[in-house]
Amino acid sequence: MSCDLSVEIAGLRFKNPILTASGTFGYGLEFAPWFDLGRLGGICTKGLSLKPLEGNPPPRIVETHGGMLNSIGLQNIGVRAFVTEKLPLLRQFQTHIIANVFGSCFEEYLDVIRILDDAEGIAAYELNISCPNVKAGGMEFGNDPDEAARLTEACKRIARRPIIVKLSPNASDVVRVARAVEEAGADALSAINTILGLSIDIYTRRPRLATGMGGLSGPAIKPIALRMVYQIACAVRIPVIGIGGIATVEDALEFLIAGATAVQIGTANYYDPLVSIKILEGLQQFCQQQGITTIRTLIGSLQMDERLA
Amino acid sequence: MSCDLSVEIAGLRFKNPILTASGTFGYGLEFAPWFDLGRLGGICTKGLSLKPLEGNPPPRIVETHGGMLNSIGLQNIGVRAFVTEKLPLLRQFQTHIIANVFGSCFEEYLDVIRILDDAEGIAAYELNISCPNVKAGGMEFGNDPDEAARLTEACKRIARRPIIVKLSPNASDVVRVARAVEEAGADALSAINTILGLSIDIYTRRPRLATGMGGLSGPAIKPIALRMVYQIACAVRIPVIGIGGIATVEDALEFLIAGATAVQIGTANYYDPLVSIKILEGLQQFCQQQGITTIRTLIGSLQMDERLA
Amino acid sequence: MRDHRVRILSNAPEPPAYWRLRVRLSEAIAIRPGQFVMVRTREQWEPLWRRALVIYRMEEHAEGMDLEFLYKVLGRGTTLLSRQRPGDELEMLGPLGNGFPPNAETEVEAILISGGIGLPALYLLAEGLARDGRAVRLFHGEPTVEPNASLPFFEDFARALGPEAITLATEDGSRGFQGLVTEAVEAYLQRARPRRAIFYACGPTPMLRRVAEIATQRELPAYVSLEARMACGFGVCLGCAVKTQFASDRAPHYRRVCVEGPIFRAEEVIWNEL
Amino acid sequence: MRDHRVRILSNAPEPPAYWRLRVRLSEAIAIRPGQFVMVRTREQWEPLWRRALVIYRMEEHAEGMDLEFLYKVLGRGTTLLSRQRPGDELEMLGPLGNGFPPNAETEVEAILISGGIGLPALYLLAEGLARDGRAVRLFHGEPTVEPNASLPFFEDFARALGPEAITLATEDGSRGFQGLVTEAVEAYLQRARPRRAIFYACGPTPMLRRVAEIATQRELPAYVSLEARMACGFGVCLGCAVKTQFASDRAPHYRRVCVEGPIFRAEEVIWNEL
Ligand SMILES: Cc1cc2nc3c(=O)[nH]c(=O)nc-3n(C[C@H](O)[C@H](O)[C@H](O)COP(=O)(O)OP(=O)(O)OC[C@H]3O[C@@H](n4cnc5c(N)ncnc54)[C@H](O)[C@@H]3O)c2cc1C
Ligand SMILES: Cc1cc2nc3c(=O)[nH]c(=O)nc-3n(C[C@H](O)[C@H](O)[C@H](O)COP(=O)(O)OP(=O)(O)OC[C@H]3O[C@@H](n4cnc5c(N)ncnc54)[C@H](O)[C@@H]3O)c2cc1C
Ligand SMILES: Cc1cc2nc3c(=O)[nH]c(=O)nc-3n(C[C@H](O)[C@H](O)[C@H](O)COP(=O)(O)O)c2cc1C
Ligand SMILES: Cc1cc2nc3c(=O)[nH]c(=O)nc-3n(C[C@H](O)[C@H](O)[C@H](O)COP(=O)(O)O)c2cc1C
Ligand code: FES
Ligand code: FES
Repeated sequence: MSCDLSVEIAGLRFKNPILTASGTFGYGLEFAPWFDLGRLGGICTKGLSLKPLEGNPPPRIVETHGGMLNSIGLQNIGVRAFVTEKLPLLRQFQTHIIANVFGSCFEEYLDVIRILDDAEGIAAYELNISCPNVKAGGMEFGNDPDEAARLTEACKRIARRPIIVKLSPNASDVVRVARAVEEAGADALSAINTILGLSIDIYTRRPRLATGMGGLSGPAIKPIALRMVYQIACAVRIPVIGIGGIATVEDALEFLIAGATAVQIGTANYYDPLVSIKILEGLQQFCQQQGITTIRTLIGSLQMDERLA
Repeated sequence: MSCDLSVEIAGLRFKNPILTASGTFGYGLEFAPWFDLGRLGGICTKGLSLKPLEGNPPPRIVETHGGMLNSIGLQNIGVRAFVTEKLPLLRQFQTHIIANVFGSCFEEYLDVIRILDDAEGIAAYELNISCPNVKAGGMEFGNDPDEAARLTEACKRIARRPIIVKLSPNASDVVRVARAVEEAGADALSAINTILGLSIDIYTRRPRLATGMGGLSGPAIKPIALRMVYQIACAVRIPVIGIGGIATVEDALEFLIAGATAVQIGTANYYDPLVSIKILEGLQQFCQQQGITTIRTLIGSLQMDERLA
Repeated sequence: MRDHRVRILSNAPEPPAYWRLRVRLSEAIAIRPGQFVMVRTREQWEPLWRRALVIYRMEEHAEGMDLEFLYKVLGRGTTLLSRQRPGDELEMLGPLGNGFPPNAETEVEAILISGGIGLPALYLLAEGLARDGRAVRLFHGEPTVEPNASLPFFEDFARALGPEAITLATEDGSRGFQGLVTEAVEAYLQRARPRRAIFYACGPTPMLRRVAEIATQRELPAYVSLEARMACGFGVCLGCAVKTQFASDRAPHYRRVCVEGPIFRAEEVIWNEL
Repeated sequence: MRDHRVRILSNAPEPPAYWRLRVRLSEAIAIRPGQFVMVRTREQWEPLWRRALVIYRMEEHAEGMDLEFLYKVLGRGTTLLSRQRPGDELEMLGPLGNGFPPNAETEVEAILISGGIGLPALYLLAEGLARDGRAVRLFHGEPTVEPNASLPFFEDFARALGPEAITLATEDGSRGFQGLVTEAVEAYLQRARPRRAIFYACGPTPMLRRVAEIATQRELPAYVSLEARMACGFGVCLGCAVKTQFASDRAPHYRRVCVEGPIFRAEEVIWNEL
């Protein structure tokens, strides 16, 4: 008997909990030669800003043990080009398109959402709050619970689609931010974005990334991401989407058991473009083997000794 | 020409900047069959508490990609047994012995230091502030800048040897804690301790560690540790000892360039008991190749674009 | 204890479900039965930890010493090991652990009990006891064995003990005794009623626990070889702790499988905290 | 573009400082000169990223197609690759990248310039141009070459172009022209004064930059094959960006080496932002 993999997040039904993470899956279309995108639970687009962004000077990426640092600089074609050039092709696939949104100030987030609101074929917005807030002197929006909440509220007020807030692990206290944005009306959360890291070229004595520090992703961060997702899922009532170092079906299962309603696959897409489908098939297989008839019984099923949590 | 590797920390001269990290090098003596301990710059002992501690139930460790989680539970023979059984043997080696100290309340830290103060052959104390503070409801001392500062001050007041405060990466804002303990009189800092993480057995749906979460260490955390050490070194005037995922001489060099005056080798000792000596030899070789006559020119030599820092 | 750079002589699968690895050391070293090594391949970055393998057999010769291992491919470490070829080098830390105690008394029958990949821990012990002229029997359990498969490890033990001293138990009855290996042992004890006996066991925890129970019931001494996740293998990570109690008057406390073990007296192990 | 599971036929060191890898695909695929693959070994957990290798040579046959690569062992990825043996399998994503443009004009002499491990990018191009009856010369630079070493890659090119069309330059003068390969090219241009020529170059950035300068000075077209750190190789990570400018009236912007490259027109590359 096959397992019902569908889950509900923010009033949307996802056919399965396997999504792909923003910035690691292009605009989706790049993967169409590899497999039917309609098999995925959902696709998070590359982060979209009001104006096209050129991104940072190279080198932009560096490999680390079990992971990578990136400082792409949020390069993207801009929300308008996305709507006219990518979305018409993308929405033909039977999957949820989640538009990942960012700005350098409040108004920019709102402007991007307004433009997307007028377009067809988007299921929800994912707010990337790990972005330097120009008005607050370059501090990330995601660092401060109050500011994150204000941004969420402002977006909720105008958006005609659900808002997923993507949390930054670099926040002083990610659980407090989670609670604050939940209270501000977020429909769901996703966590985690990349963790701030550094790598140095010992010969030039300069950072290996042109811009200095960068965001760490990949299997290396999985135990940290899993811990945070567990802590967040315990602290809020809205659904949490787990992200961070997922490379195998076991990884995905750990996040679901820890309390994630769905997961996003990121860095692993780079070294294996078929990884999300392999994980999906592995999930189906695991449930069959274990006699699990609906994936929902798995979600949040972690038995954590109360004294230890 | 051979390079002068000596560095000064807290008024102590270390013959070289290669130290071994607390909890990963036993009481030091376990490594005496492997090499002359006198070659090391220093040795940080297993964490010492007032009473012997049995530690946590197994499983206590689990491997992750590029790292491991541990929840040993600070098992140790107690400070008195250390002084009578281990120290007399250990102090015969020509290296600095740094006693790693912890307690479950202020007084316990002080009691441990008092006992050590009466003993010969210890160079400095390293305060492990990543310990659950029983009086503050189990919160780590290291999470709160004020509490960390109060602890540091209290220890400084009584200790007749320098105090190194070992910072927790799980603090909301490690740089604030660093500044607070500097102000409170710390002679030096060491960073980082392990990062809180989680790993789940998908079959039993329980954490893979008996106690739930654990501390992540190993190469996986290096980019994060390096970033934190850089940020801390920029923010304080006292010396910083870099720790976190160091496994090769390149890793050690990155920390020195980022601003660490010395480094500690941790998890790598487990899978290669000779790693600290290999790193020491690699360091000597690198300096020779690069024509570096004193390691001190390397320390903090990172050229970070000011706009990016 | 050293970190030996060893060269692989052979590394190939062997029925029913193991791999046999043979390596050459450039010098002969002293090894006690039941001791192990921590091994990794060259340039191994992942997995991080070395893997524990008990020394199955050894042979000294003019050029040094050959060691043999029997292992099961389970996860990353053993998969990587299985892909190494003759000529490749391994890094091998050892010998480690306490090993089996020498058997002082002569009139005692040694009953060796293994389940699955517990088997290799017992060969050097069996060989040594047989060499000393002791009575030795081996009981080995497998889930299933191809009826016509040749079992090279069987021949190893048969050469050392004689084929009549060996009993194979399979859970599905595909070969030998049908049932658990501990049931085969009990059947033997019922039948043969050895006057004095001692157990040496290595295998999955439920098997060891059953061995401990039988030993208690019959008031026989028993040594068990335990497994634990190991980061170092030489006593410094404290990761491999098991709770033990040495004498009823001392409080139970943790001991390290890698240093104070892997061999423990069965009654010292606190089984419900494993 | 597919993720091909390929079998290694041979993998061995070759002078002066490379390894040659030959693999078999079970099907023939269309490949343009200068295209590359992203490769990893089986069960490779570390390093994470695949490594980029340009397709050096290819041969179609009844069972599919054999591909050859020439690589230099630098770090983790290439060390791991060099330890794979005939019979082992690799995972190979490709073909990737734009490849060299077909040369439309017939009267133009193709001048191929490579430094070190830039060489393999040029073989299929050389072979194709020679097959079409074009004039082709290869200039290849090495830091040093053993005076008596046989150079198999030399023979590959000699078979395709004739030995007289190839110039080897060594920095230490150990063999062939003494000096940088770009100096050898300039000497040739001085001497032979070809009426119309086009450059195709692959090698270290300083060499490519010099080729671009010579091309500008002499108003010759030049194509260069660039390198960049690549996480994916198929256009989605945006990690491999280089700054380019297409026509003087358009603003410079980043292009991906893995999709819009690795071959660029030299004048489109903004060299001081590499
Ligand atoms: C002292 C000692 C001696 C040993 N000697 C030998 C020996 O001679 N031969 C030998 O083959 N092994 C021996 N082992 C066990 C061996 O070390 C492990 O099998 C090995 O570490 C597994 O490594 P891996 O990387 O293949 O598996 P890992 O990737 O580390 O994990 C194994 C996988 O299998 C699962 N797994 C592990 N154990 C079990 C289990 N008992 N049941 C079900 N699933 C499990 C894990 O959850 C994981 O998914 C010994 C262990 C010790 C402590
Ligand atoms: C499109 C493309 C095609 C390629 N084709 C080939 C090919 O056919 N053959 C081939 O051998 N290589 C080729 N390369 C380069 C090859 O991909 C790299 O050499 C390889 O990724 C190195 O991987 P590694 O794991 O061995 O080294 P890594 O561990 O990733 O790093 C290499 C080590 O060497 C250092 N290093 C890297 N580059 C340099 C440099 N230029 N100078 C000095 N030190 C350096 C690094 O800092 C590091 O220490 C190609 C690259 C690209 C982008
Ligand atoms: C190169 C790169 C670019 C990314 N770009 C974005 C982005 O534009 N918006 C965003 O919210 N997250 C972005 N991320 C973060 C990922 O979506 C994901 O949260 C993170 O990489 C952790 O997951 P992983 O370990 O599976 O990669 C990016 C990550 C990488 C590696
Ligand atoms: C098993 C284990 C036990 C540890 N015990 C202690 C301890 O008692 N006191 C302490 O300050 N740090 C302890 N640490 C932390 C290390 O000293 C070090 O800060 C950390 O592991 C990061 O460095 P690494 O990645 O090189 O291991 C322990 C780490 C491990 C892995
Ligand atoms: S494995 Fe490290 S102490 Fe036993
Ligand atoms: S390598 Fe990923 S976009 Fe080019």
